Amino acid sequence: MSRIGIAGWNQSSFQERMEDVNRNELIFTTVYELLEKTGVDIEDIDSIVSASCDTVDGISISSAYADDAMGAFMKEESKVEEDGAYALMYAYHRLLMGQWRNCLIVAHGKSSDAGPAFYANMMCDPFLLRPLGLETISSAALQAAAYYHRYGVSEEDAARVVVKNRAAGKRNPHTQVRSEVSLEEVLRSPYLASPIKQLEVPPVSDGAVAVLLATEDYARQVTDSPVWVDGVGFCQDVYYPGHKELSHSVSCQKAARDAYRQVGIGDPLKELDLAEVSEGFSFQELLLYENLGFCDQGKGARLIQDGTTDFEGAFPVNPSGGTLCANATMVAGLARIIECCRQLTRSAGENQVQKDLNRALAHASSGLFLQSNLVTILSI
Amino acid sequence: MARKVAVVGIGMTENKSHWDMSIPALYRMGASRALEDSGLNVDDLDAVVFGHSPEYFEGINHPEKWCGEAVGAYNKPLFRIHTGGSVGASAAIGAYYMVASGKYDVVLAISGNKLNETSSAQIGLSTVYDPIMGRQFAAGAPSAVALQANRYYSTHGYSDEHGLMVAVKNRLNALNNPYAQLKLPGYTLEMARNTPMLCYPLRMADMCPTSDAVCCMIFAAEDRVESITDNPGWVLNAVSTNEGVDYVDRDWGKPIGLRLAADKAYERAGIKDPRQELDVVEVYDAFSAQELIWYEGLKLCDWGEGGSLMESGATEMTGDIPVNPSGGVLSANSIGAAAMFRLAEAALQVMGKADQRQVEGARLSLGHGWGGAIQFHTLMLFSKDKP
Amino acid sequence: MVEMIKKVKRTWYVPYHWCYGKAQTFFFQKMKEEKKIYGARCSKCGKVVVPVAIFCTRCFAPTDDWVQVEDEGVIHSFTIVNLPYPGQPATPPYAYALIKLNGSDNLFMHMIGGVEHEKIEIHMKVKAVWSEERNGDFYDIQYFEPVSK
Amino acid sequence: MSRVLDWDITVSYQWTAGAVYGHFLGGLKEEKIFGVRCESCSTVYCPPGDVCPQCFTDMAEQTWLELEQEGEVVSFTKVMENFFGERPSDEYLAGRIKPTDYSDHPLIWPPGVPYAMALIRMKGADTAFLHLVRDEEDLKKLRIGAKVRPVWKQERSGYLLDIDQFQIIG
Repeated sequence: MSRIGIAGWNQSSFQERMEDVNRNELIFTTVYELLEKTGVDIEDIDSIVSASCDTVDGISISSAYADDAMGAFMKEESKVEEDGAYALMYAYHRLLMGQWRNCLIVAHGKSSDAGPAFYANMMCDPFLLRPLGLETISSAALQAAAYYHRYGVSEEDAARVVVKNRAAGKRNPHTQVRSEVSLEEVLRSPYLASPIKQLEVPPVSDGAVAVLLATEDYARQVTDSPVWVDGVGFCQDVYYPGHKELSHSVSCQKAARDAYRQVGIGDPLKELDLAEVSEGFSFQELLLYENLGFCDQGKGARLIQDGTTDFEGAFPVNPSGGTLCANATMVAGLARIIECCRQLTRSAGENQVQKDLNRALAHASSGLFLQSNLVTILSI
Repeated sequence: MARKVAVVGIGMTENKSHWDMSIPALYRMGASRALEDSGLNVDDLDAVVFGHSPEYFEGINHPEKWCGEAVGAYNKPLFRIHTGGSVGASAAIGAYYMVASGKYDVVLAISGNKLNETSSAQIGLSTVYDPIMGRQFAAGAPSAVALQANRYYSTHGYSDEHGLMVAVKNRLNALNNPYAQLKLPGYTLEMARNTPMLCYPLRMADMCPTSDAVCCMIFAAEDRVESITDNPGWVLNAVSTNEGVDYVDRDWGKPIGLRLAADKAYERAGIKDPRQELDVVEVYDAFSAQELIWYEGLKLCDWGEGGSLMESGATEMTGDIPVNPSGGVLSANSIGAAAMFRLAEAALQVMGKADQRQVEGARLSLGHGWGGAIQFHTLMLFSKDKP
Repeated sequence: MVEMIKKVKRTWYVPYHWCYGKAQTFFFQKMKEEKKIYGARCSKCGKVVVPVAIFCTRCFAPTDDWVQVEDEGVIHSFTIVNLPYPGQPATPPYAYALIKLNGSDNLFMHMIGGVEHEKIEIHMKVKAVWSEERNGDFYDIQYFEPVSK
Repeated sequence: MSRVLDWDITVSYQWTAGAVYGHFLGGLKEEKIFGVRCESCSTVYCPPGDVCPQCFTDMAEQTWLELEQEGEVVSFTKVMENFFGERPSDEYLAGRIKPTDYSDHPLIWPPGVPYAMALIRMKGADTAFLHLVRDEEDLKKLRIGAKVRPVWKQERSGYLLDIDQFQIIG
């Protein structure tokens, strides 16, 4: 079974509102630039897996017209209705069959066209959840309240995540929010849905990402520094919030364990060099530390207090600024993967983590209350 | 090289208005029937590929989140595929690829829709059009296919009579299929011809019903197959292509995307002459004229000979290449499950489990689904014998 | 035992703010202000796609020239719609066609009028009949009418 | 500047409740709150879903029990901000879903802010029920561990909001 690697990537800018670009133009420029960067012609692309959502685009069968824009004319193609990281997982397994040399992965999401509240409330079943007005922020707030209560985590610990990620975002030319914020400012910002404050909420983002995944020999023809996909674990747990313990995420634990088993990792904090997680909200990054096995349950705050996960720390997490700096629906998880690629290939420029980097973890999630999680292990 | 994979269990719900079942409950029925058919239980499943077509058909975003546990995916890997009308086949193809990759041994694919959750499926369908380029000017699915049918008929000198022949063949076949929705005993060309002309050249008889349904297929890796079943449906290979929508020089009567898929599938399966080697075919006949066009795309005959092939009777149950013994989409269309029904029916034929609609001695079969703006084509080839 | 609830009937509403983008803004502006139809020429194959787009839908190459095409063309296929459904452009029966506009290499979808439906044929030459009152959408053209021989 | 189309997708739905949701919502219409015990793992779900997630059993066929109308807050959030923008008018919506009858398909729209959503474990249940706390005083007193009881609407139709809100009683 040949190794599978990322031979190239391209990311549009992430903006709060891309008003003078329509969906197909955003997709075309993002994919066309990738082909120019990698010197690969559209004729050489063997297969395409795209990721998008009808509800974000406001168009049913959203890939139908989008396919013309991503070069899928007369191609073997399929579409995943999850974050782009799930499309990379599916493409990874397709390539393991040995039937194709490469697969182009394209994820797009103009979240500003409809806004995340409707997208999230429409995920709620009409009988027990939708009438309550549950959506992204209020569902995260319910999880935060349970997490703080169970493990005695303080709102200040959570606020530190915002300070860390916004400082990283200031250095990252590829992200959207590029300004720092102080701990006091975060703690003073008003509650949107207690205990989540205004500055602890991810921005609305429009953007697209394209990745060229390939078998080892094709990848080496395209680049001399492919980033290997060593393992992918993913999992979905229970739907209704009242049917599960919100202070941790069983599906995140199982996804991480599955990925570590494939790669032979025992202690992720020691055997990984860096992680990019889809933290969504401040507290969720701490909860993800615990459920990705970086530390014990309830001890996530210590990793932020002692600076382990800082930019210069022993185990940097979200040196890109994470989703607190850019959060395009259906794209944010794949963006974490290419942020890992930038770091591993030492092409992150001003934002480059200095320590040795051989193996990184990228995390994506889908659904409310971290119901579904996906962990990708990358190495150089 | 890719691992060999077989279908080891199939679960279908009836195509009708399931007025007494919620969306998760209907999905659960499909999954539990497949588990029962294979003798497996939820703990045996390594992953689930969940198909569901447009969110706005039932007004539920990411329905795989609400319905995941109802298909046995509790704390298991699950991801959703969505390619419009072909989603049922794309989900099955996704499950096949996940097992063939070598990383998952038993994967359940499931797909469906409850089109009766809206007061009119057409409202949901109108959201298929780009809001700026077409939604206020919606062609409507039937009229888009009518443009395809008219182009095809006039280019090759056929008429809507040929479409009616398909409609009658499939409605009579459907009498042998307990899961079909339309049951029209004694259906004749006159009866079909007398139905109103809805979108020239397509009459009501040439069009499919709308129904609620879920279809489920369980795929297993070669070293697990013997322990699960003694008449598996071996997958030779599977292909899904996109032809494109608005591309330069498109001829709406000539499905080059389907021909691309067929060429790749036959080449990978070592099939030289599909007309002779295939024993039975299930195509996505949402509208009668399309079955004639798909004959040509699938190389059951040359370009322009679809109508003549129908006239020859070759595709009847008594012919040498029966098409749609199940009655096809013309007899049952839930959109989300319709394409997987085609693959499931093709698999049942080589598994010898097609009961009254069984084609005697079928060893090699093909299932086809289309979706989107008549642009996605999905194929899966099945064999009784291990490849 | 309580009486079972069968259906929960509700209306679901999602507001959208879709972006035309520069090319489509230009396309509808030309229709509205100058009764002209514009396409874009592919930098690789030289063919013209209508409406204006920044890429060729066959070559996956950028277009490099926005060109006017004729508001006259040939019917590639047509249908007569007798079936009522939401969002349709007119009340049935009306005729609807795929038209290959002179100077364009893909197909333009619009209505056929000014002729009995039985007389409409594939390969028939048709020309646009523009609306007096235009506000930058497909209704700026009323329909396409057969060009008298 | 390029043009923007400000419009919406508006569709009327008739969601089929089925044997489990239909039974639970039927209970609300008659001022009853049901719990359902899965006979293979004996977890009592309130509210139930179509299946017991870990056992894959069909909850319609399990044991349905009427629960005492008191519960305890397990987690909550006070929603201070309206995330959904302006509510469209009924006249506009009626026009958008014609020919379907709007009076038969009222808009589904979130409660007005500020309000709270609370996860409430009903007495006798092993799971929690997400519902509303709206009263100004209750919002101030709301805390994890608070005792609450449902306040029923006069007009009930077999809908989640037949319970208007939960009131703090201790």
